[in-house]
Amino acid sequence: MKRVDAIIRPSQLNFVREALDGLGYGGITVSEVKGHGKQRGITEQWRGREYKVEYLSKVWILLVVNDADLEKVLATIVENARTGEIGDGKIFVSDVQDVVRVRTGERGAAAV
Amino acid sequence: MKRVDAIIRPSQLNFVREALDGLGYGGITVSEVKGHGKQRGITEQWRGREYKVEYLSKVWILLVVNDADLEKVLATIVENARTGEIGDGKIFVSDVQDVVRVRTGERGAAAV
Amino acid sequence: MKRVDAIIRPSQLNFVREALDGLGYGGITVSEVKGHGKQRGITEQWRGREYKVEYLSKVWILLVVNDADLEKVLATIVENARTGEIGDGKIFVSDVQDVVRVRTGERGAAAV
Amino acid sequence: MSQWIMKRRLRRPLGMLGGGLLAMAIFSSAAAQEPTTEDQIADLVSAIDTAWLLVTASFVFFMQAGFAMVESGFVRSKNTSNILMKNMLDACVGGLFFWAFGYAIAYGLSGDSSNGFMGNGNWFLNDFDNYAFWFFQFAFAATAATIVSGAMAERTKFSAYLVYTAIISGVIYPFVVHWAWDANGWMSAFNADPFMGEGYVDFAGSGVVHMVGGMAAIIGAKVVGPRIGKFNKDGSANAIPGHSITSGMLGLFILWFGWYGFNPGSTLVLTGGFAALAGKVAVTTTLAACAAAVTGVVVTKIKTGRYDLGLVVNAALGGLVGITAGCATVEPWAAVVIGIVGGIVVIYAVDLLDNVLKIDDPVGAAPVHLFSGLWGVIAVGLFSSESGMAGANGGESGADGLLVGGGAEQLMAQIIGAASILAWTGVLSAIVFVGIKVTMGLRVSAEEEEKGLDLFEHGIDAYPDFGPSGAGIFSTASGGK
Amino acid sequence: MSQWIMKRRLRRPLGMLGGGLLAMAIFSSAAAQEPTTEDQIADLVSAIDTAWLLVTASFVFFMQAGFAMVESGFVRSKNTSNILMKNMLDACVGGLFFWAFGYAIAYGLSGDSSNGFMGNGNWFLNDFDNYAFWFFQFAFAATAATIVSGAMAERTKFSAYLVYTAIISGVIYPFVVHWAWDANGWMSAFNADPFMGEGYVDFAGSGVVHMVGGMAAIIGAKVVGPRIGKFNKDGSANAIPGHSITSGMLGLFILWFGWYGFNPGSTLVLTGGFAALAGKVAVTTTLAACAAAVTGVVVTKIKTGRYDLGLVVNAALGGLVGITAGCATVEPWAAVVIGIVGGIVVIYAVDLLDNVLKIDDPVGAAPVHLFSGLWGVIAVGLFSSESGMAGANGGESGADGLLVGGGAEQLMAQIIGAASILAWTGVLSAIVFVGIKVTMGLRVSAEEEEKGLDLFEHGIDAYPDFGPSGAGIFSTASGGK
Amino acid sequence: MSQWIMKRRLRRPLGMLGGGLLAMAIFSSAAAQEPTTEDQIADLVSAIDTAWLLVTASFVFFMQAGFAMVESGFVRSKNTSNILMKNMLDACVGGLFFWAFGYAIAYGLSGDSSNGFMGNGNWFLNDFDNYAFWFFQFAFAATAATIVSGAMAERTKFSAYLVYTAIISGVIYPFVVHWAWDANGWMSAFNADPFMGEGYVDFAGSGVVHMVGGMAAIIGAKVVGPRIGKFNKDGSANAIPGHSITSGMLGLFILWFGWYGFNPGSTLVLTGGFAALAGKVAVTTTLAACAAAVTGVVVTKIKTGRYDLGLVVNAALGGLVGITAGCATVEPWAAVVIGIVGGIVVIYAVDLLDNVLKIDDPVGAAPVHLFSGLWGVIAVGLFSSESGMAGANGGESGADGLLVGGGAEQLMAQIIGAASILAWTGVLSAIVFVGIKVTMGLRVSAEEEEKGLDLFEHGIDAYPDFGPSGAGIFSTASGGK
Ligand SMILES: Nc1ncnc2c1ncn2[C@@H]1O[C@H](COP(=O)(O)OP(=O)(O)O)[C@@H](O)[C@H]1O
Ligand SMILES: Nc1ncnc2c1ncn2[C@@H]1O[C@H](COP(=O)(O)OP(=O)(O)O)[C@@H](O)[C@H]1O
Ligand SMILES: Nc1ncnc2c1ncn2[C@@H]1O[C@H](COP(=O)(O)OP(=O)(O)O)[C@@H](O)[C@H]1O
Repeated sequence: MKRVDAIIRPSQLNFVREALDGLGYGGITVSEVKGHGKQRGITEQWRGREYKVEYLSKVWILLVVNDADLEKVLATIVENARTGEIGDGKIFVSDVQDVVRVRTGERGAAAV
Repeated sequence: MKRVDAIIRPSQLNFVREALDGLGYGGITVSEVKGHGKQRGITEQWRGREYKVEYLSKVWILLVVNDADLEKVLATIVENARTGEIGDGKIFVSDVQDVVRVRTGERGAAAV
Repeated sequence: MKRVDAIIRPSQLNFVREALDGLGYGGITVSEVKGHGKQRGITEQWRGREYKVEYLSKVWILLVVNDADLEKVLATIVENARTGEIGDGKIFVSDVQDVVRVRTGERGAAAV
Repeated sequence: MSQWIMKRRLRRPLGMLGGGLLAMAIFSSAAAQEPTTEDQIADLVSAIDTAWLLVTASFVFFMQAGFAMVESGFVRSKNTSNILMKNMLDACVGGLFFWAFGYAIAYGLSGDSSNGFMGNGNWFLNDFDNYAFWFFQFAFAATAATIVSGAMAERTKFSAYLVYTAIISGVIYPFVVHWAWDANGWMSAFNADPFMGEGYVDFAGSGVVHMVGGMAAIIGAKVVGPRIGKFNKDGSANAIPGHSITSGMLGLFILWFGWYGFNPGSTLVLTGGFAALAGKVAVTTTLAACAAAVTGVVVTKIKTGRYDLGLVVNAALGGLVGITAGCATVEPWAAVVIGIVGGIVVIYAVDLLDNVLKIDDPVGAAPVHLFSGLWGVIAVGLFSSESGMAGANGGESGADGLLVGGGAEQLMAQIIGAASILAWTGVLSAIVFVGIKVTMGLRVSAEEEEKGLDLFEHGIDAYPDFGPSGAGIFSTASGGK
Repeated sequence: MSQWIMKRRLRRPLGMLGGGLLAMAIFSSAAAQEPTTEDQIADLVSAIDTAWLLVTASFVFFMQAGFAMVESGFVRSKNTSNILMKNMLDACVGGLFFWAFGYAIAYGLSGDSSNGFMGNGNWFLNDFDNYAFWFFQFAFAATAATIVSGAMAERTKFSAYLVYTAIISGVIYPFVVHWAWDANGWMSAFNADPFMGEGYVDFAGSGVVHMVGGMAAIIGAKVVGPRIGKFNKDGSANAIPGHSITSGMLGLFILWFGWYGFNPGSTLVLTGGFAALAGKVAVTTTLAACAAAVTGVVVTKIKTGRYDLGLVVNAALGGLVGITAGCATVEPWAAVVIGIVGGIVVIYAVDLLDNVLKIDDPVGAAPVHLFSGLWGVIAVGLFSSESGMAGANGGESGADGLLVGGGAEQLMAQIIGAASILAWTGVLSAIVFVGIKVTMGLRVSAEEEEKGLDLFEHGIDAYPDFGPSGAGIFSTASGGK
Repeated sequence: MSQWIMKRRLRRPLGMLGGGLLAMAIFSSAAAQEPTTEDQIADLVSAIDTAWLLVTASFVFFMQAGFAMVESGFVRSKNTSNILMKNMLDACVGGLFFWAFGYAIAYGLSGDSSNGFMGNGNWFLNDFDNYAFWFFQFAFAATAATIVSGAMAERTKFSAYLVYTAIISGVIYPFVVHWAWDANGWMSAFNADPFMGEGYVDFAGSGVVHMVGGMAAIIGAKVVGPRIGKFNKDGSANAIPGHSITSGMLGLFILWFGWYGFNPGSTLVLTGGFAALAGKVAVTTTLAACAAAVTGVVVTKIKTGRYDLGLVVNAALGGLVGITAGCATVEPWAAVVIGIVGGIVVIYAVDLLDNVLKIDDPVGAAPVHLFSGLWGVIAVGLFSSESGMAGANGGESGADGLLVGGGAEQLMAQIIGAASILAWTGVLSAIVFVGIKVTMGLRVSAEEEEKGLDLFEHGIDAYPDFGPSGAGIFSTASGGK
């Protein structure tokens, strides 16, 4: 099983989620995070004085999938999260040893 | 060392944490996230018009444990996070190569 | 490629980020989380009655780096996140199988 | 007067030139029928007294915003929309019922049908033209009704709430008003032959308004039961923090501001020598509130080691409630004393509810309105000065309070009055709440309580898009392609 | 009077002793030149009428805060700073333009230059000393202007907004005021020879203020186009939830409070017998608002299965807007009816905009101010009682409304008046908005709209450091070593 | 008058029938002792003047809510509870000290003991019955005191704050009031023989109230030192964003509303011809605020490229503070000029503090109240018209301001007055703040400052349960099994 951590633009979340739904992958966990890569933060001002907000709002998607589905999922995310501008984000893939479904106690691939 | 990422119901967090405390595991990191698995979001309304909130509030627990303690920890989480209804959540287990305690610089199992 | 999950004090974030910037690592994702380790929460009060907030505010830093840079990064984080008091936090290191840059579709080390 | 009004058409904007000379122009131009000096003075009396009632009643109405802010700030954010809407509808449902029945019971007058127990007449404002007075009384009725929602917050069904709020403002409260404030009321100080010499003295309603609201609140909170998680199995109480100190403090400021309508406005008129009294009332109100808040700071610091904001808000309100009965009849120094005691009463009443009575009152409505209200009623019998009594409630000779050289008679009158109000309100509201409970149900389901009343009853979070990127990203049909 | 004023220097604090006896002291001490009873009464008339105008105008001004809270609560947090600032500048820009031109067009008078179409004179308040009246009119002008910002929220350029708000309060609105309220206005009920018998009757401005604001709002919203994501490709509408129900509800309370200045204050004077009228207006205003809010609760519950807060806020405002024209001329029972209908009108007008007209009005400005305003104007022709008409608008005999035994004449007058206002405002604001669109641009870029107007126009989040640890940790130069 | 009051018992509700005819009923029924027309007029004068004072004082009191909202919105959320509580206690502690000492020093009068330097008498309101006047003065004293808390926000010990706020409202401020506004004050325009012809003219207190507050604020901010992170090692200043623009803007609206009590209410009476003056004051106040806000928009747009909300809020307040001294004596066009300059003064004073003086004033209290207050005092000497001076401050002939054709004498009087106020306040508050610093300590620990004063002093977050699921899930004893 693979763990997919994708950091994407908030504005793309709905497209990504809908596309993943189309693949039949229901399980997803998301959270608002801040980040910067090549694209740096923005300058705001407070009572006339500027300051730098070093990060931009991003969405972190956590998705655990079976190995066979990995590439399809990656492609789907990339396709729907991409705008072509700097700041589109990154996807990190790592191994998962085990999965437990809390409700039933099922383990492994069946629990994904 | 193992990394345990558990996505559970907010209402169960206190029970899980207390039970883990009982095991003697102090270190825990939690965050509010949104998610959906089989259980889908809810319908809200704004000025008379409905809209779908696709996610439900969940809590993400990050817990790094020594290998020997893994099963005990998993069982404890499952037991205390379970309500038996759809939406109870999932636990993902993966390997951790190294741990560093920032205060002391200790590494490895000793730092967990 | 390695994944670095660091849980540190909010007050140290700026120092850590600036130091990492100095290393030339631009990509970083951060989020506010709650946690406790050896250092336990605090007692607040509401209309005269005390209650325990079990967690303290922490910042979670996610950083994916190439293997060669790992130790430098760890050292930088430890140095800048450390205050010497209980509650300084932990760093967890794990393997990453793959990285995808959403904008370009690049994979692997080149995408980090 | 119709000729004067007639002139308005021609003169509305013109007449304003010169700054308020309109009416003079009217007078002087109506040469054919020159108004007499008596007419002119009667017109001025009507103008100033009406202005006073309308402005102070508006202040009192604005207290609805204050209650809404305090109550919503003191509950969790998952129940915020619900309590806000309850606060708003208190006034609305209350207004309609007070129009239909409430006023008729309180002050209604048609022939000789009014008696010591209830008024009768002016139902639906029939045969009625004293509008400013109705407006003032409406604002008071809305206040009495709104107190209850806070004590029963976070678990009471919305439909049940609509029923009880109508009954309180339309029935329970108006009877008490009649007894205590109508010229025919059996315990009224305005009765031609007041009981126990001076009658039950409650200038602006520590008892009539606040105790009624507070008593219904405590009964309601008892009948509906505590929130899940409020009490542990061993009976000890937990803190359940609210969601916004900012809202709570803003609410206190608005309420305090509104109190300058509530208390001084209760002179009802300013002419006839009452202007000086209104001024005095503003001062006693101020001093009691200041003293109570400072007392709250000192007591919570000693008791908890910290300056507790929630309790200080409650304490300040306790000072305001406490002075409400006696604001016209006590001297400024006594207002300070009443405020100090009021603040202390509130803080220890909060403990009493949590630790002894085991009643869950999320916002402290009962400590503030019932306990400090009762203190205020009693304080009239302790601190009223002879001249204060004479000035405020008429009578060539008022009785001194017990602690300022007088006898216990006024104190007895206060106790009898308070007991009557508590018994009436307690019994009736128990009937209402239990009746609702066994018929339509008073409380939401445990699941709804856990997930929040906002979602179930209203389908909405109170802060649906809060935060820089907003929560909109988590929903669809609100930003799709 | 100069001798009286002269005395102030010597007596300011001294004279206050004894509670308001200053002026008496002045009178009695000015032995050399004893003021006559007539002088004294004229002085009192001026004092009470001015006090009434100043206090009620302040209430009306405070409605700016109410609009700001409702509008900001109903938009997403990324556009909150922007709408708050627009609300504030409505009053400021409007105030300056109303000073320069607006008042002159509405009520200006210099010799015979005023005609049925526009006033002329007192530009920049030249040759003018009726300050309290100006202040009251300014507060009304600011209200008309502020309505528009809500309907065009979340996508309108700040600079474009500055231009149109100046034109509305400085030009478009003042003409309507002149027509309807000035003694020379062609459709004014205050005209010496009113058209159609009694003229167009709009006591406090359902048409003059609210329809003007609402009409400009709907035109503006149409011209600027819907927010990204509001309508789907198939034309169906999406919900775009705002960020704070708390702000929205606080805004409603403030607006309602302010309405007690808006409507009762529109008597302009209290002397000359108008005090009773002001009292009645307070009551009809209250009952309409209560009825509309309760109607909103019932209708949304039936329609959506839930007690919808946003719509209930809109409905309550609809009741207030609806009663504004007829508050002085209808009886209390009719106020309840007007409120009920007003609430329903608003709720279905929201659907109309979303489903039929496809106009995106984030806060419901058009349903509330345009649709319910129109209802209010018409209701005058349906429900006004003969005595109400006589009392409020002068004339020995007023016409009854159609549904209370009168003929259709007043109704016709109302329809003609409303149509004139709508045509004037609609055409002019279309010219203004289209003009802005083709020249300086009316709308922000898609990127700015998506990221929020706060960031682009103002460089700030509305809640830059919200939360226990604050957002400060994510920025530099705000907590470095 | 006692017979009139006596009647109240019998008539309270009855007498109200017919709309304000109560007092007439009283008059006419008191046949045995028919009041004379003189008595009736005296009663009316007292009623209207008292009503004016009470209502405007309530508006001024409500400014406390405005200050609380602006200050809390402009600080970080970790210090929000703390600043809210300080704002509330300003009024409370201030009220008690003003009752005990403050009023006595300002206006106290017993025999001949009052002199040019201080009043003497009416300590603890002994031998006093001019309650409405005290209430008005209390509201002003609370304003002066509350200004300081903002400048010293986010780092000042709560106990230290309690001490200094008592001293400011109980001692420092009252002396200035005595000098400038009491009939015996050495620089008072109400002095029988005013210094420099007309005396120091400060109609509603740009100097007496705002400069005192602003001067104490800047001294306090200097003595307590900047917040951690405000200044870099190279001395450059950082931005430390506050937590809620919504609160800040709401606060501005409330303050502006309250100013309609502050300035027009400073006529103190409406009879004796002062009604027209009050109207004029409302207009000049409005125009100055409007002009200042628009100036703020223009200047910040030019200076920073964006429409800066925080500075515009400050600028608008600067306009209000600036017009406060001259609101009665300048013409409307001059009010616009004063507003424009006031807005500019504030914006550049913010830079001055940050870049030159290196004083950390989180909310801009000194720029608004000290700098624009000083501008307001001086503007009186520049723009006051002869008729304005005569009307507002008595005297058959007032002096023209320097820029409107007069000489420099009034300007000199203003400068001497301002210098005296600044010297007195500066020296005394330096002594107080340094005294506190070396004894009980003025500042919290660095750890407390970093983690927030809310947690340490009050044990609470300002938003303990904010968010849909609330923060309750992170705590125990608030929802256990
Ligand atoms: N090495 C990394 N480790 C952790 N997060 C990263 C890393 N690189 C990028 N990110 C995350 O991805 C987001 C987008 O990165 P960015 O470099 O701007 O994308 P792109 O390369 O497409 O322009 C960043 O805001 C950050 O949250
Ligand atoms: N494959 C997955 N990847 C990431 N998160 C998941 C996945 N499956 C479930 N989740 C998380 O777990 C939560 C509960 O999932 P759900 O399927 O409703 O639980 P259950 O299977 O017990 O009914 C979801 O809201 C989501 O946050
Ligand atoms: N085993 C663990 N798993 C997950 N998070 C942990 C673990 N141990 C510590 N943490 C996180 O690190 C933070 C600091 O831990 P703590 O033990 O107080 O640090 P220290 O050991 O330096 O005193 C905690 O608040 C928690 O968020």
